[in-house]
Amino acid sequence: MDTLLAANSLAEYLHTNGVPVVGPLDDSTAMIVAAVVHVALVGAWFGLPAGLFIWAERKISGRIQDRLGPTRTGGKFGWLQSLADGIKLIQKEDLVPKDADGLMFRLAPYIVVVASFVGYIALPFSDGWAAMVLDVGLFLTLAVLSLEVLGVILAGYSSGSKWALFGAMREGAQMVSYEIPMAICALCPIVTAGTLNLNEVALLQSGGAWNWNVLHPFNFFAFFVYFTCATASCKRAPFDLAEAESELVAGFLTEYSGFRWSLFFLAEYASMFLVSGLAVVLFLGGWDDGFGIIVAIKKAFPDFLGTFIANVIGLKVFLIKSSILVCVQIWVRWTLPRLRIDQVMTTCLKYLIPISCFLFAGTVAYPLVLAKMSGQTSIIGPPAGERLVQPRSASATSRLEPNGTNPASVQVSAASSEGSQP
Amino acid sequence: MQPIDPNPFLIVGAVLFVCGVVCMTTKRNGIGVLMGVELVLNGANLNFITFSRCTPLGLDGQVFSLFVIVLAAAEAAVALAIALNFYNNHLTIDVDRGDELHG
Amino acid sequence: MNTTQLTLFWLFAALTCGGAIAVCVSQNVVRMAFSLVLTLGSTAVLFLLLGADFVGATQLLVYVGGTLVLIVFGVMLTATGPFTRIKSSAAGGILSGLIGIAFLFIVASTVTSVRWVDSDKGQGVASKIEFGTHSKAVASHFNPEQQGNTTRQLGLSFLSLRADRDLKFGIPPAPVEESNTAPVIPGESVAAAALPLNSNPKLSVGYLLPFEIVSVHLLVVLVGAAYLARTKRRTKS
Amino acid sequence: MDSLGNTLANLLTIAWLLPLFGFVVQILFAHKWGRKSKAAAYLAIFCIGTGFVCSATAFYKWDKQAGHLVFKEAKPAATEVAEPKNDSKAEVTEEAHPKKHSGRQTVFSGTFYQLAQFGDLQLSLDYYIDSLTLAMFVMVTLIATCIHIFATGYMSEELVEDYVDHQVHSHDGGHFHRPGRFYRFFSYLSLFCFAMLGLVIAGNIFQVFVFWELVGICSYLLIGFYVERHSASTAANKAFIVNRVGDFGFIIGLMILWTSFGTFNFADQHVSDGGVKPGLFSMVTRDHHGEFPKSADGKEVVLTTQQDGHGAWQVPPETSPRKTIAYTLLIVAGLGVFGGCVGKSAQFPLQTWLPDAMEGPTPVSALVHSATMVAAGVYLAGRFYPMFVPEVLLVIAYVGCITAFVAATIAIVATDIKKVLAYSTISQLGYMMLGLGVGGWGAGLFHLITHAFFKSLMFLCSGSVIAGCHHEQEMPKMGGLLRKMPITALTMLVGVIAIAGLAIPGIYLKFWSFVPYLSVYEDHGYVLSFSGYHSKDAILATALAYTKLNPLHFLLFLIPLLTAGITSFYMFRLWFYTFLGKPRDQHLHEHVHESPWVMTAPLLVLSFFAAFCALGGEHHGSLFGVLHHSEPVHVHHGFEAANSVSLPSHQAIEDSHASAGQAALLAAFVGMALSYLIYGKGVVNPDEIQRQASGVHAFLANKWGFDDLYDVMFVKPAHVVAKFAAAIDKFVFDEILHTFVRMGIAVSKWDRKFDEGVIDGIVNLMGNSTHSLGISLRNVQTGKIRQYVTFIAVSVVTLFVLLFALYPKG
Repeated sequence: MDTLLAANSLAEYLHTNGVPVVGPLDDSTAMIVAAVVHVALVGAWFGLPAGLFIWAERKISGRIQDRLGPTRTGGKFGWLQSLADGIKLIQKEDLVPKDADGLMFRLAPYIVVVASFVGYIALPFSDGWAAMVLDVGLFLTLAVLSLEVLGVILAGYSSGSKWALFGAMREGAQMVSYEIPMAICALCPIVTAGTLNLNEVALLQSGGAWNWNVLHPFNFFAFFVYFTCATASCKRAPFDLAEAESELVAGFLTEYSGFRWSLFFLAEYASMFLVSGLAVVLFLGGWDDGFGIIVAIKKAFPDFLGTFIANVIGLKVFLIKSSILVCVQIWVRWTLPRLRIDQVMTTCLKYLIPISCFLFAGTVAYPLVLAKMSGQTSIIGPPAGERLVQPRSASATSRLEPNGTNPASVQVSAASSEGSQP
Repeated sequence: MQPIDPNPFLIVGAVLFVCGVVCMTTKRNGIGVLMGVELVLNGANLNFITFSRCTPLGLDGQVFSLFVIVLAAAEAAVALAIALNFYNNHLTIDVDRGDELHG
Repeated sequence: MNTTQLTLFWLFAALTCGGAIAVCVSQNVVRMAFSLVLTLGSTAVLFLLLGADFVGATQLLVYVGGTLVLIVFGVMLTATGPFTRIKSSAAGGILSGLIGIAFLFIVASTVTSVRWVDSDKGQGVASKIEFGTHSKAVASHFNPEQQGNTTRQLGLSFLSLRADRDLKFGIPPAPVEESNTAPVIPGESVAAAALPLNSNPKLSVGYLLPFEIVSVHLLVVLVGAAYLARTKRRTKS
Repeated sequence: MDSLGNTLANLLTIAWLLPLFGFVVQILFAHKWGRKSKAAAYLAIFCIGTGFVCSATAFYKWDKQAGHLVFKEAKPAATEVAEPKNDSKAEVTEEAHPKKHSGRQTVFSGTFYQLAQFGDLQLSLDYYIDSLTLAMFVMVTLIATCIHIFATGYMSEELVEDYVDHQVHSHDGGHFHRPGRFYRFFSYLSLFCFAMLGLVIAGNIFQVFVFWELVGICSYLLIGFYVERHSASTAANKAFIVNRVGDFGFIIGLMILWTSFGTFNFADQHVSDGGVKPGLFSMVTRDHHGEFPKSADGKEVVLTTQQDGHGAWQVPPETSPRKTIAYTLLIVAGLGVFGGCVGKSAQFPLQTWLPDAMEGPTPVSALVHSATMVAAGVYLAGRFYPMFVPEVLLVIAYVGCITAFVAATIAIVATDIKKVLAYSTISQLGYMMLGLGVGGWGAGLFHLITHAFFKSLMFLCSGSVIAGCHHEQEMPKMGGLLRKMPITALTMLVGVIAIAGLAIPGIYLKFWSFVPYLSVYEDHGYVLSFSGYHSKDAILATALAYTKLNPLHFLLFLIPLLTAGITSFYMFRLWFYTFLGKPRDQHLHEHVHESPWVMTAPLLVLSFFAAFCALGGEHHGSLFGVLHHSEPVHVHHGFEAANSVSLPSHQAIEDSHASAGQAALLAAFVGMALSYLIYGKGVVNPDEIQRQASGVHAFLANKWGFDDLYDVMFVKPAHVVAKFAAAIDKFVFDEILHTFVRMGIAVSKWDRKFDEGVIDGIVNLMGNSTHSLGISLRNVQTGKIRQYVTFIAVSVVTLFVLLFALYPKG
């Protein structure tokens, strides 16, 4: 049988099968349990990358600048450096400026953190290993990410400081405007896959690198545009107008210190990892290793253990891919100079938006043109729209069959998976 | 499992609606009035969704609420543009100051 | 609705109403804006609870992420000083409060005076759609419509095809089908209904035309707003 | 013959109507062509030129078929030509009529269009074509064409949007500005040509009267062309009013004719029952001795209203009812018609308007006031000749004689070049009248034609001079212009010689054979002279013959003789004054220039005709022959009367021709010599003479005081009467009116009170109530959005409450 780590399916599993000791739980308890479990898991994946990538950034920037970076903390490589920083920040006094609007000032960091935290809700780490397997997954993620702006603006406004206000306005304008091309480019692979369900999008790319969306002629360019916009919406260099020290001191962060300030950083690195993960799921095949190993394992051992192992491998693959993208962001930050605000806006409004619109139109028209020329709507493998009707395993296997899929085999495989259920 | 009782949702929608009206009547700040309008629209949306969930109305409610949301966004854009013009002309956003056309 | 969902509902209903009231009461525009965020966000959650996940996401994206940011920008651009507040008279507040209470009373009484659900026969205006899950649906990564898998149907309705009416979506499976080992899979039902769909003379109309109109309307509004809000010399300075 | 009649009628009709067409087109459309365009002029020239071509063609055709040019045939045949002429007049028909005699039809008449019928009087547009009509047509159209062409040059300064009239001073001292009136001038000219030709071709006296008035109108318009000039407008008024005096007599004549003759037609008419209705000329016939058929008591003239076997008109027998007219009535009718001629031709005592008429543009003076219109009086006298009894002719003769002398004397002292010409015109018209009066029908009309040519020529020359001198008309300022404008001077000289009637006897003229009609008398010796000589000669000869018959009226020969001398004197005075001697105004002299060819070419043409149109005189002259062809019958024999004046016959005129001619020539030479001595050579200073005879000079310069006389006689009394009438108006009628008005005002005051009190009160009450209601309601519109929203909410709540209250269980 399959085990899906999604909260809704877990709850349903607990409800029907029950846990060994207690027996079947009632509906609401099952839901609560599933929710707690997933919040814990995602919370871990929310905190961990922050510390990890802060350390990584220090080391990488050091290397790029021909320095060593932190070396001593925690023995070798200073690998406990970010933990130490965290402890130091927590110890600091919680300052609220006299002119500030206290409530807002205190509230703003939480909005930002919550926004980037909720963003993880639909992100599949491995096949079905997502907090919620939502059919509006990408849509919800983008919506939640767009909430981050509110926190930034509130922070800048409530600080009661010119620098903060200017920084917030700039940052807000930048993030709001970069959301548009980012969303459009994220829609390109969605159109190719034919579903908003991130898990499904990733699943459709599994079974080999040739299935990855990034090889789709339009999605290829969409990927780079998306990555640029993602960097900008994470307030990362070269779009980090917020921390334009030379003119705005630290932008909307000017008045913040200690724990609240660290929350902002937490959120920033978390959202870095989030957008990178999205990029991986949308373009780079998600948890799929380029050689179909995972699919092969699942086919060989369709039982719980085999699937679980395959999913663990997929998880690792996914993390590696995302981390590479995050490191690219770090690399870019320490390589490129900062843009002026007008240059930033020009880049978005005058270039990225038209380009992304063109790419989107191209992605829509591409399968139609193909259908006109060659009978099928995608070059490799049967088109996404047809795959939707198949159960997961069948579609997974159909990846490997060169002759694609026919309804009979679908029914057969569905029946087989049916029968295999106790 | 008992069916959904739409009344609580409808009550919440009513509260939203009434709060929006009250907001429109009390706020002298133009932006505040605009917020009141948004509240009213949300109350209506909540009713739409509720009925689309609890009646054979089906998807119509959701579609209508989608239209309402989109049009509300448009309305907000225009209203803000108007507010900016108002501010340019009166150097304030107090709507009570915009009574040149009173009888 | 199980207890968890009820709790969630009551929690977010309280948040919604509280935010709305805060919007009315608060004098600071920015706080009003924040309360509005709270209200709209909770409303989105209510939508999700009602199984309209696409609408809820849209609410978040368009309202909270777009409209509210716009409003906050408006607040910033029209603020004459830090934390400016335009006080309205207490009398007016009280008066409108009374009016509001009367209004609420009337609406609430209207709502409660209608029997939406006929609980004994299960018939009535409101259909008995229950929360629940289908294992096969989960196995194919599609949430059942009851959990709000409405995206595809919305898209179809925007393409002037009413899936929920013509393809019998959103109707609880008949007991016969319930006992059937091959349960209804939405995708399958799409494939199955595709044939009679083509030969069905009377189909419910969808929303293609309103959709197009709204799109054009949005474009017009974009241009118009840009024109209205363009920087001009102040008449009185 | 009828084909000939139709041809002539058609041709002359075309020639007659073309100017009308031109006039209509110009009046309607010329302003669209712009004030700078000469299109109107070209159109007018085209019309009148085509008219000339048609007339010339008609003349040529008539001459080919009906022309009776060889004098030696005409003279012996006179006696029997008389008869066929007489009954040929009766045979004026539209349908073919068998000819009994070889006598050619010389009169074609018919009806264009019947205007109205009053009892047996019918008013219609007729035509009456004989050689006189043809000659007049050719003359008028030819001169008019030349003058049109001349005017295009002369009036060219009107081709501007903003014409500055230097003779009109606006009150602020500046000159008067107005848009140019080029096309209007030519439209007037066209209208005049139409009227004049209509007058000539007219077939009944009423039609004559109509066009008579029409030419009067044109003359009025053209004299007042520069209407802003006070002198011009007063001159136009004067011309018009004075003409009215004459026309009054004309109308009396018309009435008498109608009452006693019952018709206006000159020629006979065919009535519907196939019979022939006699025309005026047919009713008044004379026997071979020139006696009218009288009634028993001799006071009544019996009208010949019955046709004999072969169409001749005769007195109906005693038994049958006769139509008669009292002899005195005939005299009165003749005098009345002649009164019209006096007015139109500016005869004594109505001659005063013509000099003032020189206020018009010079082409107008040339065309209207010298050549054609003023000659219309003479033409009418000639046309109406059969109706004149000897007593009337005597009056005509004396009037013409006095006019000739008075005008000539005034012309001596006139200094304005155009005024001199104007007075000479009057005097020459007097000559014509004299010629007609003394029985020289041919002589008078002969002089009419010739005078038309040389006088128009001289006027055009003066126009050229005036244009060259920048509108300087005073001769004392001119002088020595011969070098400056030779063509003008020489053509003027031709005209002067023509009018003075100089001649060089005894030139053998074989080489003149190229001139048309001259081949017939190659073998005759001939005197070289210009047209004036022959015509004036003929008149004087007739006058001499007349005085031989009636010694009592010897002045009728002596005064014209003297006048002939005076004429040559003042004409040469004019010429010497203007063209010889040293320039008196150096500044003016420097700016003088010869006129452009459009102005000089007509001069050359006219000078040719002025010189040679009368070639051959009345013996062999082609022109005279043509005129003689339509001479009334009785003129030929003259008239021997015991108790009343008698008229000379052709024979008597022939006898006295030589002596009269020599006397005239002598007088002319004397006049020329005198003026040469005084003005050409300067032997005697004219100013001294003026000082010596200052009284005479003043008297003459005052135009014999006619204007003052009329002022005292008519104008002042008229003013007195007018003042009296005005007083009556003011104090009687106005008072009555004012009382009515006051009553009206009183009534309306009450009405107003009612209106304001009651009606307006009601209306205002409604308005005020509505207004106050609105005022009270406007307070609701506070313009505050929040209040509006509050209202909405409150009203919704109220509605719901009402709903629940009304439908509890709804």
